[in-house]
Amino acid sequence: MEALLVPSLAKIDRIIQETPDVRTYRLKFKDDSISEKFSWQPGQFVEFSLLGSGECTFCISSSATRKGYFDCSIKRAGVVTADIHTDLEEGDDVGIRGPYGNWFPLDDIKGKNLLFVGGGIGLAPLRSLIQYCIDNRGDYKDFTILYGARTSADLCYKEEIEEWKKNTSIKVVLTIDKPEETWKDNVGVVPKILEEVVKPEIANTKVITCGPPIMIKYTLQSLDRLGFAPKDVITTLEMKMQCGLGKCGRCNIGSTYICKDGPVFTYEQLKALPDEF
Amino acid sequence: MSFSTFVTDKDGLQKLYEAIISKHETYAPVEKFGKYDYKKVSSLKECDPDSPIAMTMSVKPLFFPRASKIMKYEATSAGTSIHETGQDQLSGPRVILGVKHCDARGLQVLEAVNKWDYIDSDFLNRRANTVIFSKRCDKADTQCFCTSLDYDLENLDALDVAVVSGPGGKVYLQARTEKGENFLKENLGKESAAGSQQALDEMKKQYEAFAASFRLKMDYKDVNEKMSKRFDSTAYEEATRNCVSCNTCAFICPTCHCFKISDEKIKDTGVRYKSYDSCNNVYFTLEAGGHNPRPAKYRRWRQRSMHKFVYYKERFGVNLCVGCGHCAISCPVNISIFEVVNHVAAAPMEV
Amino acid sequence: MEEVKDKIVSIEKPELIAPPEWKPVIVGILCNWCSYAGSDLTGTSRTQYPPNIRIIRVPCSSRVDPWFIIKALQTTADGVLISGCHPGDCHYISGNYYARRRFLVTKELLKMVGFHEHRVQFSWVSAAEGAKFAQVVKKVTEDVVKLGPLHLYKKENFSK
Amino acid sequence: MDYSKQIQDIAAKLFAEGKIDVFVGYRMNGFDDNQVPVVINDPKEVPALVFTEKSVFNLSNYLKADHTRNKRVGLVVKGCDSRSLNLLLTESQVKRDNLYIIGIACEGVVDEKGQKMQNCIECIVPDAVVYDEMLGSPRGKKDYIVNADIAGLAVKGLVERREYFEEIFDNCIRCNACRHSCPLCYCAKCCIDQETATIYNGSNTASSAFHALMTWSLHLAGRCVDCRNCEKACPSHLPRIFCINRTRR
Repeated sequence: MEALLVPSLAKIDRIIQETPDVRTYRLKFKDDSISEKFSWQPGQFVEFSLLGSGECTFCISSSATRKGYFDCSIKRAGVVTADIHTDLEEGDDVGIRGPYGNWFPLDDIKGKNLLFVGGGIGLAPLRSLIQYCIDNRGDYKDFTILYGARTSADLCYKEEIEEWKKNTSIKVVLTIDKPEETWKDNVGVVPKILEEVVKPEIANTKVITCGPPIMIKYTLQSLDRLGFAPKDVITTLEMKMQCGLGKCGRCNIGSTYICKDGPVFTYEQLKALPDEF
Repeated sequence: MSFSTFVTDKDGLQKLYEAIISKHETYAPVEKFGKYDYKKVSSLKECDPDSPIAMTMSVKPLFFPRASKIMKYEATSAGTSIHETGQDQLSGPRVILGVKHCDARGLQVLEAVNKWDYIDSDFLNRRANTVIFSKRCDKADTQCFCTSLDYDLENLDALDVAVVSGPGGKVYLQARTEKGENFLKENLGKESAAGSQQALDEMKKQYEAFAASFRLKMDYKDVNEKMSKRFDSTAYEEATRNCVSCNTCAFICPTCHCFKISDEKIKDTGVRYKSYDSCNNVYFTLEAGGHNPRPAKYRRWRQRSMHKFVYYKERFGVNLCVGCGHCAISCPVNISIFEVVNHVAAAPMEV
Repeated sequence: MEEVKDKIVSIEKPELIAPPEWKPVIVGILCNWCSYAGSDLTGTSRTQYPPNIRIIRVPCSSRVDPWFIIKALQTTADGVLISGCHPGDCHYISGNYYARRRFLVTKELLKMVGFHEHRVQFSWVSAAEGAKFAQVVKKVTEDVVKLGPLHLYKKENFSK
Repeated sequence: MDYSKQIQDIAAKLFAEGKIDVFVGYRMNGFDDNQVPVVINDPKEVPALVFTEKSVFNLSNYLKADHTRNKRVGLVVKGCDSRSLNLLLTESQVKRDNLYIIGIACEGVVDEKGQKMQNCIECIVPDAVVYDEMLGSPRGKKDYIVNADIAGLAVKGLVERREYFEEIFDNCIRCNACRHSCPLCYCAKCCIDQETATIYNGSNTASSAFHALMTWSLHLAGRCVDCRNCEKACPSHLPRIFCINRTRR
């Protein structure tokens, strides 16, 4: 068991400051043989350890279709993430275990319209899937990304969003909560924009959403109002996790282990779980 | 497959124990400050295999240590390196004497969670490499309720050799597994005789007397169903109002298996440990962002009792609670999971 | 018999014998205003004192949480020296009185659980007492050398 | 020493007059003659209240719990309990106006085996020091006696003491029950639970136990009221009072 909990070393290739409190760490394994074996699906997560400070769970925010590296976007929140932000520099070593968890139902969404609804750092797990889908663009129909943040400074992946905007086959809708002078896009919270601006097609559409709990709550309500079936709404959950192996019991909700049976759930599955998250 | 039963007397048992201790790595309950804990022993005098159940700690730490090292690391300017701590060095089978039946059952139950998906080979290896000598209780403690639960205590096969006291100072040694059978045959002296039908009858009688001595009896059959229906019941709050959230119950429970991972670092080197944690702890589910799914005491209690009686059964098909009553005995305010569960199961349904 | 005498033995754990090359590690936690300046003076006046001490500067001796002492003893230190301003001379008026009270309790407790009382020492050294500082360090080092290496309640696997 | 009737009457009266929301007392545990604390907010449960020499647990511990925070509370205190309550009052953890305190002129409580508790034999102030109503006849202050065990340990040699305490720290399972059942440990987040406490960090080793118990003892130095809630709560039955008592002055 202890052997399963030992991380492998990875090197920080690049650090990208996304917003004042979010940084993206581009990682490469030091050992090439691990690097070759390491493959993941969009939606899976890794245990990222800063040796000496502890372990944290982060989703992989890049797609396996872009080879040779993987990204973790980390928001400064607790003690370990604060240490990660202050201590780590490009070229430093960190420990990585994983990938763990399930992934977005890639087969189910094939041939469907896709609507991504993200808020704040919640775009990170979606980005993995977005990249995957862009790389396999032929498999999917309409492609809409709705992304909101508190202020324009809090929008992650700005460069990449610009690229997506240039891509004519993708519809990108950005929004921020409060008006700003230089801001030309939409203003308003995500659920409102979803109903008033995006006006998604209901039939043959899958919605993939992730964001802060309060956003998820209202987005799910407005998706309900728009008439989406709960099984067509996919989200990823966050719980405090430590082992990622289904042993430590921390992420238990009912008889479900979020780290093994999740973190990706459909709204239908979520409804069946006890109200404890 | 049936296994053999041997008859001996107290002296014979002592001799057997002594022989085992001299030959194998042996663990047995050792008294310290009035409490028995399983420790490595080098002579029979140090330990007491007949220790009272109420005063004996669980045998779990021998399989799932209170703190185990995951790895050591070094991070200097020259580079980072990680050293795995590796597997236990095993030299022949180890023997544990005087294990309580409920405790042994606890180990069997824990196998399920350690075997699914990622396999905890350390736990399973330790289990495979251990010969468990039990001691069947003659009388139930005030907080025990093991006979009420979903396992057959009388013919439990979680242990290798059951030691049962019979009338007139006789002692029965019954092998329950192949490992136990072989071990007994190797180590028993000549004076012990193979048991007859009479021995089995007397063991049964002893069990019946033991089963009759229980104060607590649970109507187990539909407890799971009742509890899952009463998820939102206020009964949890009522039954656990005087809990002081001290975590003792989880630390001494033979089946609690939640753990945490923590780093200890001094300058450039450090060790990562895996150690016990308790779901009754406020910080157990507290996330870095400040969100806590279970901030209130009764919600943590609900998680604990539901996990013991409902969730684990849903997932792995066995009841996690083994009814040893240790939590109630050690609890400073004597809250028994038995009472909580019964209180909830008997509560009126929420509309 | 001669051989036994030469061995470096820890006073708390006589069964453990240290290697002959053992050198004590002493953590000195000094107040910024008096003792640290005092140690500075020792240096500038070229007075020699044992090199076993590792100095940590704190704003005031009352900044010294008992945790610092416990942490030092649990990791690498064989002895701890805490030094502050003379009573009444505290830069923050009454800081060192708090420190004194806290320190008495800590020392009593450490003594109780089996540390030799010379493992942790307290002294008052003012900024002008460079010679005294050298003396104090010398005394502490000699004491700790007599006591031998510390093995009590150490964090595992941390070599010196 | 049986004040069950009086306490029931007072509690019923307080509930009837609307003076309290919660009452903290003792009830029988339902299977033998030992008692458990009970937190009641329904006057119907009042008849279950008891108080005898088996009422061991220090109820002022419950004043830090959610059930009683910012509520008007009635509670029963013995001599030692009232001392810890007094400390909570001086340290501004509870409001005196919110409390209705039934003080007991305590004659000493007994443990599970029926023997008088060691701390009751050595108790200096057995009467409640802070109360709204006093039950029993106060007997005044007694002379200070040093705990015999501690005095015995203090004269022992260094190595013996070390061996004794090493055993304690080895047997500690680090459940923190002592801390949680201590009425004076009211911090919202204990310093040893802080993630920034890198030296400690919660691993369950003996050296962590040493660290935790030391810190705990030091934080209680001069504050401990000798109620021995910690010893009652300890699942390993460790005599941890040694650590603290030594630091009392």
